[in-house]
Amino acid sequence: GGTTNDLLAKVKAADKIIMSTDPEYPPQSSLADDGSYEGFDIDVGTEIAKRLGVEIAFETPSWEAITAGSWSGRWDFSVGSMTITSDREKVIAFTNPYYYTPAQMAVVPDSGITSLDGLAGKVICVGEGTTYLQWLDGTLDFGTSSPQTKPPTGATATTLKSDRNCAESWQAGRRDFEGWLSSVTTVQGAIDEGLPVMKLGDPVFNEPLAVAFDKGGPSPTTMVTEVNKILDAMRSDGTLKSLSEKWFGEDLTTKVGG
Amino acid sequence: MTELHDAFAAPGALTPAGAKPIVRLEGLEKYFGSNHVLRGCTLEVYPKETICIIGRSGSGKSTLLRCTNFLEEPTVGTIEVDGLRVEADPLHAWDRDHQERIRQIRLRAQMVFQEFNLFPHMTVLQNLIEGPTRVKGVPEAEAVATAEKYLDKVGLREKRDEFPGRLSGGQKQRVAIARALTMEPKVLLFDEPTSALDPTLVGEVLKVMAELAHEGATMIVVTHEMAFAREAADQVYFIEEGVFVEAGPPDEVIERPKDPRTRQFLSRLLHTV
Amino acid sequence: MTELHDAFAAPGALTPAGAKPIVRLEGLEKYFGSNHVLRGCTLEVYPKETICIIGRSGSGKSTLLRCTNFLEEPTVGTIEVDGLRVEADPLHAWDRDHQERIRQIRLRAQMVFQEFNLFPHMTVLQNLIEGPTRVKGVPEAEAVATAEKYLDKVGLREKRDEFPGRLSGGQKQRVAIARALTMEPKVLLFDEPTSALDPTLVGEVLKVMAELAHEGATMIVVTHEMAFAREAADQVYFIEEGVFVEAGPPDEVIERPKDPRTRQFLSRLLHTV
Amino acid sequence: MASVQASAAMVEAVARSRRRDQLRFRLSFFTTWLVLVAIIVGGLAAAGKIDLEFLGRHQAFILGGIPVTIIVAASSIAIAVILAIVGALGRLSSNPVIYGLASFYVSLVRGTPLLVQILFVYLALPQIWIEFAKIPLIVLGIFALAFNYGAYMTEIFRAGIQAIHRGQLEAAAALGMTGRLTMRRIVLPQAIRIVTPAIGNEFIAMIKDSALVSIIGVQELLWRAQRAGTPEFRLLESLLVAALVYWILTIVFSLLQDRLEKRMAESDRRL
Amino acid sequence: MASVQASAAMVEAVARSRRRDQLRFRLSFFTTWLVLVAIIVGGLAAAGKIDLEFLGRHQAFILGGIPVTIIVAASSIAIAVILAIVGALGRLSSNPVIYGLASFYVSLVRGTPLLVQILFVYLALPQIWIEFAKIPLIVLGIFALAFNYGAYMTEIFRAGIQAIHRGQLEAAAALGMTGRLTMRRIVLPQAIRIVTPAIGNEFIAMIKDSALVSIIGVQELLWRAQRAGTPEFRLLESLLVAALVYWILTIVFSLLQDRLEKRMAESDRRL
Ligand SMILES: Nc1ncnc2c1ncn2[C@@H]1O[C@H](COP(=O)(O)OP(=O)(O)OP(=O)(O)O)[C@@H](O)[C@H]1O
Ligand SMILES: Nc1ncnc2c1ncn2[C@@H]1O[C@H](COP(=O)(O)OP(=O)(O)OP(=O)(O)O)[C@@H](O)[C@H]1O
Ligand SMILES: [Mg+2]
Ligand SMILES: [Mg+2]
Repeated sequence: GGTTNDLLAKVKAADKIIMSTDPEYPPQSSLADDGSYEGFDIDVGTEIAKRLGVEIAFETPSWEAITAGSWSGRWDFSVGSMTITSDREKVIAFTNPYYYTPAQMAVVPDSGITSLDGLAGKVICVGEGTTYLQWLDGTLDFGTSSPQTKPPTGATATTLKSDRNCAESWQAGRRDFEGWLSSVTTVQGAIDEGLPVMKLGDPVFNEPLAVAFDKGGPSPTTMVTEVNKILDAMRSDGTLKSLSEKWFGEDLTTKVGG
Repeated sequence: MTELHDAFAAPGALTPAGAKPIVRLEGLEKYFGSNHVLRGCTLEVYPKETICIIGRSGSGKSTLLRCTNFLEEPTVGTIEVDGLRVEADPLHAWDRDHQERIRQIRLRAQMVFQEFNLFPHMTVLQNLIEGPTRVKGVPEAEAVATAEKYLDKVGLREKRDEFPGRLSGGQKQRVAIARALTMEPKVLLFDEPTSALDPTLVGEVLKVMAELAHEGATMIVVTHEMAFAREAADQVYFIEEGVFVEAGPPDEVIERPKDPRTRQFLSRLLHTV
Repeated sequence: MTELHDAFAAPGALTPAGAKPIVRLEGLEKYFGSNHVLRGCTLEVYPKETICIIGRSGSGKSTLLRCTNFLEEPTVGTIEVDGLRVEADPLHAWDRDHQERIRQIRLRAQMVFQEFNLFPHMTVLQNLIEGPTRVKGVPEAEAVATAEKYLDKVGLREKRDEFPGRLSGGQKQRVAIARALTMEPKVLLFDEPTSALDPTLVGEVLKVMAELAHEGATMIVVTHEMAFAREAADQVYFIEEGVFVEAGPPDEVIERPKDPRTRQFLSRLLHTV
Repeated sequence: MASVQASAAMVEAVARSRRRDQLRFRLSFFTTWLVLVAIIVGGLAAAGKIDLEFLGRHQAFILGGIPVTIIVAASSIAIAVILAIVGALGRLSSNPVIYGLASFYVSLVRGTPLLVQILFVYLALPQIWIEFAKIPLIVLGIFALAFNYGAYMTEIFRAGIQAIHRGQLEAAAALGMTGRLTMRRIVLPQAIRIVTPAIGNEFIAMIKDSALVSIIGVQELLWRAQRAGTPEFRLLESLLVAALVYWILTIVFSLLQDRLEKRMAESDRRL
Repeated sequence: MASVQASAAMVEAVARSRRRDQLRFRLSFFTTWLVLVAIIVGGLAAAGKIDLEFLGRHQAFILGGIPVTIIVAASSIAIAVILAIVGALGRLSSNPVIYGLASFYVSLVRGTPLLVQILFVYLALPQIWIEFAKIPLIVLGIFALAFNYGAYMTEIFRAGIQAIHRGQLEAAAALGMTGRLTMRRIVLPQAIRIVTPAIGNEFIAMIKDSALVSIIGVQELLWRAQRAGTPEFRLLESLLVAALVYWILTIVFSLLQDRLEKRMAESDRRL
């Protein structure tokens, strides 16, 4: 058919929606042993496609490609645990949050650091292009609200390719940084794998994570409305909660704390 | 080149009185930048004549020969080969028309190089038919027949399907001569054809060249081989700093040079220690 | 090499009767793999003699010369230079002791190459003092004095601080001769020293070599220059397929060769067309 | 005669001694390699970096990237060769616009990181024409790599063409051949022969550089290794597996190339 | 005399015409480049990819990576040259163990992706000896790059040494020089001259490859571009800025290299 400038119409016409996912992040997205994708984000995306009445397909660009800006119609949406920020909202259209993850500060067990203030003036490692980096820079802004906690005074950030590389650096014996800030699920994963990682106090803030569409392509306005409806339905019929419990062992789909 | 099959004749003896020159270089001047290499060279070659050009290194011998078939564009002067007259035209050297006339001159005046310059990726036969078929549009069968005729002449029929890399230097140069002959030109240009050869292989090439001269080929030969010049040349030109200093039959120029510069050159060349 | 400064004397005339040879090659055999290149060559050179070795391409001339200073390890045979005797020992060619004896031979028998092989990154003077200072341990001042003496001899004193790239071929070869002389060897080996030269530059090199011969240097010269052999050699050896076929004074071997192979070679070389 | 016998015996002895030396050399050489490999493997094992269970689980998935890597590398090189020939002719053109285009291509591509070029092809091209977005990922990756290598190989081909002896051009001109005919019949056939070993080297380099298309999600070796390793915090381990595979691929293709070159050298001996 | 005057006039006319042709060529050439640059910039601007406000905010931070990039590239090349000389001597050694070590080094490094090597140096070395963990990041990055380039340059130096005319070795041997003395006085001085242009090329390549140490957090150009671009989903944009800087650096150093080579060629004319 002819060119349409509405994303929802386009997806319906193609009878297929393409979701970008980087299967490097269990339990949100990872590779099953048979090479298929599995995880919370995968299940949520699949459910959204089902309720839209279209097929789902996956594209697997790296985080770099996703953060590059315009997605050029290579994929239609991201169910990738993406945090809503006002910076991103300039180029990305977000739905309402579908779940919230706490951001957890971590240190090496034998570091002697016992509180967030202990990281004052120290170096903290975060993944490239994450909201954790913006929090440390003091520029994190969720649009509607900003996190209440403040980063340790004088702390500086260093970045590695992925959050996980920070823990691997500690595992290797390197101590280029004292702190590591990531999602609580990732930190817990590292602890479970036996890496030299220790949670430092309570989560520092809660991130609202949403489904994302490109503002640079066909207009996503009707699509956002439609998916918001679907998310609301999934929330009220308990689908979201059960998926969260399946993958995280707890319900992260409602906002807790600040 | 059908003249080749005329009866044997002494060089020069074939030039009838009052014949018209087949090659005529008039007032050739050549500058490389500001280096004045040829200073007004004039030369006439009659059909079936063999001309030898001698002179020291850097005197302009190669430049003169290369200007004759426009491998170098002369700065000033006229070149005429078999009635086709081309003016030096360095300002318009890249004009279509001028280029085409140059190509016609080259077909009439085939060159044999010091370094043979056979095409290494082609067999001997392919080397020989490349020009006739691709440039002159001769049908392949005919080109092969001509090529074989001239391979016979240089005594290398059996090397037909060999690659040049497998030939000795002397054989390579004989193939190069056959390649030039296969184009059936009006005049052959030789630029020190034996200088890159092992001394013991020089003879076989000179022998072929002498045969050609005797059979009536028109040839201009730049060489240091005085024995050949003595034996095969009708005229010997001695060039010094881009000027013909002395010219005449070999038994005059080589045996009894008049000009002191010719004398000095010859004594050095024959290095009578 | 102080003999160089003896009074002028005709070559050979300096060899006293009953003198002992200064170079002796005995039963030299050389295989390259299974290619039998030298087949029992024996040669004696007396002090102040000049020996010329002639033969066609591939006959083993260079190999013979290169075996003399062990640039090639001979397969079988003995080499003696100025009393130092070294057996061919290809099985232990890399033993320290053998290597050291070879070095000693090389100091006594200096080689001049066809391609000059000057060191391009050093000036003429540096080329000349490199060997004496670094190998023989001569103090630099002394080496410079010796170098200048021999530069004078080859007539290139003024090129002292030039780089080789700025010299003509003839000048390069004369510097190479001076470099060999500066090592003050017992015998000089020349491998076609004029073959890489422009014909007009051959004379200046042969002149230097002839002077050395006349002044009593001991020399073994591989060459195609019959005029030089005639003029300067005491003995001429004709080699064919690794065997000395004929030897004797030049006016016998060159002018009246006995062996048909020598005759054929000479007629080809002088290419009487 | 005695001497002939003696020397024949000596030739035999020399040949035998040379064979023995060669054998000893090869033995020592291989021993050295074995020891080095053992040190690396042993060192890693001792440091507890090699978890066989992890490797067993992911091995099939990671190794499944090998054909993808080879297909990507081979196709990119093939396209790059075509780009390079065109580029080289452009770089040798006397037409300033053609020369300018070719130089710009070479300068731009050689002046910027491959990573950026890949992202650019992936994300920026569709903004020029949306249909580009429909090109399959692997084709896009191949195109990006070919575009990059084409520029480097342009210079290889240019050098190859310029390495043709001037005498060849003069001989062709003297036969009356036009520039175009000379290029087609004399220069290019010889130039291609000259650059063939270089193309082999580029192919081997490409095998490793093809790892960069993992960024846009082409599921070749490195992409698979990363996806297998990162979730379990075993990136180093899976990277080592990938490195080992790359190394083996490189060695295998180098050996193939050596053999090809030897065969070519042999056929060149005819030339 | 008339002819001499005529020909002098012709020389003058030819020279004038050649100058005019050259000028016209250069003009067309530069115009071509200008048009191409305009197309790219215009295209990006039209596609809304260039946000001056964003660039203005981050420009100083990104450009601050230039000195880091240059320092990393220059130091790595300097160390790589030393590794390469040692490696080349090893590759030419007749001692099988030394030859084996050198070959292993070259094969291993050239057979695996640089990315993997950098991560290996970063993550694996401290497990061998914990003190390695104390090496500053930038030093580590330089070492990893030097280790990699050293292997490639080993082959360049080896080729350079082997390019020395055999006659030079024979002349040295004939003078009675030992192998070691020949290497030091005759071969290496000439080989270094031969490989100097290649070292220049490697330096220029290194400028771009040094981008890879961004992976371990060395704050050079690419790292800074990523750090500036990713939070706002403007990576492509900041990468284009980085690419432009890399391109300019490459062009500047290429020009420097050309000039150096010309100067060397001139001094070689003395040789
Ligand atoms: N392509 C060129 N560009 C500039 N100068 C040239 C060129 N070809 C020749 N020359 C110069 O022209 C002069 C004459 O050279 P030419 O090659 O004609 O001499 P020649 O007599 O053939 O010498 P030889 O015996 O060494 O071949 C020399 O000074 C040379 O440097
Ligand atoms: N290094 C080598 N390896 C193998 N074979 C060689 C080697 N050097 C020479 N030969 C062979 O030894 C034979 C004699 O060669 P040599 O160079 O001694 O001849 P020559 O008389 O000096 O010839 P020319 O006049 O061409 O210099 C030839 O068949 C040659 O192929
Ligand atoms: Mg010439
Ligand atoms: Mg020889």
